[in-house]
Amino acid sequence: MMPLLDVRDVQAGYGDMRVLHGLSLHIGPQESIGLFGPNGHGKTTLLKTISSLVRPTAGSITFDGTDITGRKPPAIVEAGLIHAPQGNTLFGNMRIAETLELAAFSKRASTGAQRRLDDVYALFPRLAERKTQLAKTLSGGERQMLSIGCALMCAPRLLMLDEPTLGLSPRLKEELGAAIGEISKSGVPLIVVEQDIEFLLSLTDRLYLVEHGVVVREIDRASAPDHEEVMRLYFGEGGTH
Amino acid sequence: MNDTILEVVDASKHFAGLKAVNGVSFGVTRGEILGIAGPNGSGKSTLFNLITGVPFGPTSGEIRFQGQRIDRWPAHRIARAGLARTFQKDAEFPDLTADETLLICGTYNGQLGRVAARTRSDEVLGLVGFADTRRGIPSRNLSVYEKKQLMIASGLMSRPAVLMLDEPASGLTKPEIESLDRLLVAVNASGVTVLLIEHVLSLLLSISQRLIVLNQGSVLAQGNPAEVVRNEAVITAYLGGRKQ
Amino acid sequence: MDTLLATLVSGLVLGSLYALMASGLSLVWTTLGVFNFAHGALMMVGAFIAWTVSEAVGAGPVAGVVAGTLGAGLIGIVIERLVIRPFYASRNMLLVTAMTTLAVTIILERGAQMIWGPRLKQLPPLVDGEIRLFGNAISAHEALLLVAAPVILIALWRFTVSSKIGRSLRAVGQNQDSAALIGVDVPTAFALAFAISAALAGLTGALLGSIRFITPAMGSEPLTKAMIVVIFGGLGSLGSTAGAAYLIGFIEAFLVLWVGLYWTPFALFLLMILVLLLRPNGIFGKR
Amino acid sequence: MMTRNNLLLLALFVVLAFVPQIFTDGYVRHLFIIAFIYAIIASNWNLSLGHCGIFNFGHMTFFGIGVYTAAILTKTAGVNPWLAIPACAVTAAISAVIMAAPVARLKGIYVVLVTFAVNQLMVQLVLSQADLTGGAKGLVRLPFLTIGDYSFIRDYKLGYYYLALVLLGLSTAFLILVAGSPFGKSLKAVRDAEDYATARGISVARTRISVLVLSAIFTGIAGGFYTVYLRVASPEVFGFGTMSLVLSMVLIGGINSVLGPVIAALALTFASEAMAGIGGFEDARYIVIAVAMILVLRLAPGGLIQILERLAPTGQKPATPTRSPA
Amino acid sequence: YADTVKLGVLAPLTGPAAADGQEIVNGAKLAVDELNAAGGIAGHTFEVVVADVGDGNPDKVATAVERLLGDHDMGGVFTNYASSTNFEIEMMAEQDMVYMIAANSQQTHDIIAPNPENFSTVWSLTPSYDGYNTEIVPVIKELSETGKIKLPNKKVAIISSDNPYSKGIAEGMAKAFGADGWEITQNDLVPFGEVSDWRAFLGKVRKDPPALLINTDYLSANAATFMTQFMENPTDSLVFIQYAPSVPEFLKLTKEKSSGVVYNMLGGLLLSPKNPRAQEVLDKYKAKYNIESGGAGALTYEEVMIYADALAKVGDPTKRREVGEQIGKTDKQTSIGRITFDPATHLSVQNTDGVPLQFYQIQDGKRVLFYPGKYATGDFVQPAWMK
Ligand SMILES: Nc1ncnc2c1ncn2[C@@H]1O[C@H](COP(=O)(O)OP(=O)(O)OP(=O)(O)O)[C@@H](O)[C@H]1O
Ligand SMILES: Nc1ncnc2c1ncn2[C@@H]1O[C@H](COP(=O)(O)OP(=O)(O)OP(=O)(O)O)[C@@H](O)[C@H]1O
Ligand SMILES: [Mg+2]
Ligand SMILES: [Mg+2]
Repeated sequence: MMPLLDVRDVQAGYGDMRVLHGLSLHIGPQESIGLFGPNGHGKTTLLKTISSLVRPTAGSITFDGTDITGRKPPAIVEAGLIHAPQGNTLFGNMRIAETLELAAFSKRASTGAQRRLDDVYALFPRLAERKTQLAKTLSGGERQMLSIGCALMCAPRLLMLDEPTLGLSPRLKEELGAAIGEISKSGVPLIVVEQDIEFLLSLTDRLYLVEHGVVVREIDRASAPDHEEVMRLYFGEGGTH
Repeated sequence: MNDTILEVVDASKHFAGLKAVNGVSFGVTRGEILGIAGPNGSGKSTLFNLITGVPFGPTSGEIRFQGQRIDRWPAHRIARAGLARTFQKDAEFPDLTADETLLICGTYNGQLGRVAARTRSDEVLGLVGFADTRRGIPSRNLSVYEKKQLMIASGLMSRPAVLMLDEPASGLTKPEIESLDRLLVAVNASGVTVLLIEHVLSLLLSISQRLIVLNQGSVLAQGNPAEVVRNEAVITAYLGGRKQ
Repeated sequence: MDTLLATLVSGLVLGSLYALMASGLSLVWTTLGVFNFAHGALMMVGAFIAWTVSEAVGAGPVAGVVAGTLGAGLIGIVIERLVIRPFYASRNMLLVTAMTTLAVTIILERGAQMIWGPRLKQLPPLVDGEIRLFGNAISAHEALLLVAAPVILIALWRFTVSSKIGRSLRAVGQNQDSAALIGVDVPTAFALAFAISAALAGLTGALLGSIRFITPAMGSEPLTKAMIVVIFGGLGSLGSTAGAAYLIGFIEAFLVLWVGLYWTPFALFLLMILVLLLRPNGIFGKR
Repeated sequence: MMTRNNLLLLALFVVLAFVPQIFTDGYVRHLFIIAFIYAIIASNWNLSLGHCGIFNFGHMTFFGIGVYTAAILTKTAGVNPWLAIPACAVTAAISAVIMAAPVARLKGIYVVLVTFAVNQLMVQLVLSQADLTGGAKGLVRLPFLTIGDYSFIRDYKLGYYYLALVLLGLSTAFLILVAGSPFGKSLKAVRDAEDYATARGISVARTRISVLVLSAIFTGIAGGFYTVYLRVASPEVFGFGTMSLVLSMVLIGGINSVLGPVIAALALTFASEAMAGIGGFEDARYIVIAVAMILVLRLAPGGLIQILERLAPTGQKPATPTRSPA
Repeated sequence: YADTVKLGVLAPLTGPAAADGQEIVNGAKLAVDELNAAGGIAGHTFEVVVADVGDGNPDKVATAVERLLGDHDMGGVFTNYASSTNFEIEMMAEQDMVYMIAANSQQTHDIIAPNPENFSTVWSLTPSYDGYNTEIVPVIKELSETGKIKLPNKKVAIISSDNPYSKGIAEGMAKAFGADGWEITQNDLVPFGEVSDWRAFLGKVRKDPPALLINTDYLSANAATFMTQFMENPTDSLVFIQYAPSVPEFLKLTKEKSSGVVYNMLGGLLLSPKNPRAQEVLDKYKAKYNIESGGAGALTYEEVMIYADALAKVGDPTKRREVGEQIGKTDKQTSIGRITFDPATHLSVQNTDGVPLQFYQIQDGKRVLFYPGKYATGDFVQPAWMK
């Protein structure tokens, strides 16, 4: 069966510094995966490489059978490969509603935008209450909501979430987990980066442990690690702090 | 009264109609670790802002620190008086190394000379477990955890009375959270009162001696952490259906 | 009463001019966060191109204005490509692009001097004759500006606030990565914003070319005025730029009346400093 | 603390000390003197612009204040020029305090507007107070320097050369000291993370005021020396042309270093003068310099100093973001 | 023996005054080519070395001067003006460099007059500006008395630009008119530089129309704007504009609107059948460069020619002091009149027989010299806009 996304031997980095050293992974159709691993080992860089914010220096990325390596970001978005970035990366001087409306920018996202907007507001009522607030004045968690909301507005065929629960309250984290689960069930495969392995396991089918810019281990739901094991995963296999 | 080191009296912060913090009052006992929780946007970071004056003070209300009213002081003076805070969004001085960062924090906040600052740097870096080999690297090249360590260390340079941490565990891996846990306990044991905003419950509940939950800018509940998390209102507003 | 009306008319004319001068600068500043110090030089180039086409080639002032607008727009694209794009991700983008556009100013001004020589030139007005406004004579050409300036500003404002493309320009200015991640083509957006802005500069220059004299340095005074208008108005939006343009036009007209031509610039600068002291983000800027 | 850059600097000064032995005519020495003056202005400007990130376009105001202080003191008040030069530090510093009042509260591009406006106000003041400043006619026939019987004119500028070199040396030492001090480090802290800096007890406003004042001191002195050397004060010194020239020295040199602008000032002065002799190239030479600036910014964002460091990769490597994970 | 003497030319080749700069250089080259074609002077041929002074910033000027001074073959330096202060005169004098200058004679006067003996090599073609201040009063009086103009009142409105030239003249005129019993209804000042709107001032003028309206802003662009805006609603006033109408652009820009304007010139080209040399030089200039000279070029041409005469007497270009002294003894009919120098100020001498103050009126796009009568090429006529 042909994978939906196939990342093969990808190398990438910033300037002279290489971060990904030949990383490979794949997602089957209707499958979701999770990524975890120590900080600074290249998870975000991988997602950026897939969405073409970072150009790979070697390797290939295939999405739905087409080679998308080195395509421009708009083309990737148009293909439905959507990346909700990590952290507070928003348009500071835009209002919430403006931001969400704009997020349905690509051609494929412009159909059904209104419906998705309603969905986003239903998922995050907070955003609906604050439609005219400037993004830069939002609280940490509110920003996170807006960021995910934007990704949803893009009509993803494959959704990449980079630490989506960062700074969310336990309740919201749970709700978001449920919502992401719904999205995934509705047929949108996910790539989720998270440090909370339990959370990842509840959402995805397989996990990859990323260290030093390569995949060092693959874990499936059946072999879910316990606490001890998790600690070993971080410390044991070469990851030192 | 004597052991209340910081007191917030009826403090409010309004943004064009939005009451981000609305009539909050509480006291902090010298030497405790006080946890602060609450839904997103409930005003936790704003509360820190108005206490420390960075970047703004309260719209109304009083802040007392060690018996003095500080709510009209310029922010840098509040910092020098012994209130050290960290930021939710990672902050660093990207061009400065850890040593340089600590040097200026020691100079301006702690009125330390170069030698004294160096000695104190060694102490605080040891305390937060910052690797010696990383001391000469510009901060922008540090890892997330190292930046957090440095931000805490820089706050400790001046031997502050109170350390205020805004979601220090966010974005950290499990092992890192566990070291953070140990680190904060050690800092507290060295005599520093700690205020901790955190959504990572494992950390929050493991070290807080008291917990305040904010909701929509007001105090929803406060008291013993174990009791507070059983409070119905707190569960609905903040914890959700998760079993404790 | 007469003086008051005359002053109001004078303020209106000045305000329209300033609005025109500032519109393009404001576009790249409020959307991309780039301060284009070459904006004045682009006006100058637009005027020279218009003069060449209209007078040297003999195609007439309308063709000249069109050519000046398009020519400056093209140069704007080149400027973006060569001295803005390479610095998108730079940490000191504001400072570095300020410097590179200053360098472009030097290149354009000196280049114009080499191509067109130092002698003064002027374009015939687009429309001849005079028009009476509240009993004050203004040239028909200036009347044209009175109409053109608000139309252009309102169009630009609608464009950036309501249109999808316009919003995407603002998005790019605030966060390039996030903009790319929703499918905006960042380089194209930058180029587009610059092209529009430069074309507006060219248009302004070509229109100015029949009110003032076309010289290599003709852009520096409009640049100063545009800078005052844009910064004074605040980062907010084109709306505040328009407001600031007319406000400054009227203030200037009244200052001329009260303190005389000589002390007007002085009073204007002093006033500006005072206002910025009270409102550090401009008159219409948000705190 | 002898870093490689400081050694380089020392070497540079030793070489410069021998220049008058090689070039005995007034012309080349004059070029060096002008380059030294610009080096002082540029490197001091860099303190507020580069190190502290204050988008200050009013630095030439401090220079102009120096120019007019020296001119008025020597011409009108009859003060000995030796005393007038240091006095310029005082007046420039005072003007910096005044300018800092609005600047301390403003951010980014707003600072440009205010500093630019202050500059314009100064020009207009100078022009309008013609009784004191000579207005647009300027002040001429100012007294020249003497030591005992030794007069600084008709010595093919030997005396002025060494005086300028000494001033540049003092200014550079001063800047190295400032940049290396905790205050110097705090400039970068304020520049990059204002809130964090405030939360660590640094007063942003006070830092900005101080840095403007510190950067004005030697700039004022340079202005005073300029006047005493050329024996003229005229309002062109506030002009936009000089400003953009000096600004390009700062950027070509490298906005984070002390040495960079000094080297750029020397390089640009001589490069531009070399081209000045070419007939019909008068405008083109400005274009060449502008293009050079764009190229330097593109190829070496850290400026000439970065190129020099790359060429001579001895000693410790400059901190580049190379880091292996973990 | 034959060698090449270098002649330096200081000129603003870049910046706002570049048009003047070009003329200055052209004028010098015109003279040098002519001299060389005639076989040089005393066995010496000449070569022009140009130094740009840009915007007149002192260090740029000083650097340009040093560059010229540093060249040991430099015989003399020529300019119209190089800085606003003329401070470079001292640098030249210290090196005994022959320096011939034209404009800004007030500054030249102030530098040289206290110790003329120290400046034996520095000479100014332009006479003292005093004539500008005072002579307009008797000229207007004469026009009025001879019935050539009907003045509705004895009021004058003056506006000036804040530069020493314009301001000095405006102040001098105000004084002279006041002394003659005129009422000064306006005495305004605009900042130096581009002025795009004179309407505020003109508005005040229109409220109380004076018989005479004077603008001493010499920038031709400003003056043209002034004239255009005045003509939007002219008053019954004679318009006098300092210097600017002599610049070719002024006519080109104002076209028929400037017909009737009066201006005067000190040390400008004296274009009159009585002084054929001016036309001669202009024709040569036009023949060589295919463009009209506004006067600056001719001045530099004359400077070089005066130098050449002096060199012919001394023979040795390295004896610059002697050359300078010979220049001081010049008595020559040039395109600006007969030049002799005042040893007390080193300025040329102004009077009807020397360098005259010429009054012109623009009539149908032509310049008519109507005063002094000795050189007149036509008569003053009352401007059409006056009743
Ligand atoms: N824009 C950038 N320029 C230079 N280096 C960068 C940049 N972004 C990230 N890096 C570096 O690349 C390495 C990998 O970073 P990346 O963000 O991919 O890690 P991560 O696994 O996502 O970590 P985290 O869990 O902290 O998000 C780190 O060393 C980081 O410092
Ligand atoms: N400058 C501001 N202007 C307007 N509203 C603001 C501003 N700063 C904060 N707010 C609003 O005030 C509320 C409280 O924000 P605050 O950052 O204190 O929340 P928080 O409790 O820290 O949330 P989180 O857990 O998500 O970080 C939020 O709704 C936020 O949008
Ligand atoms: Mg990451
Ligand atoms: Mg918060």
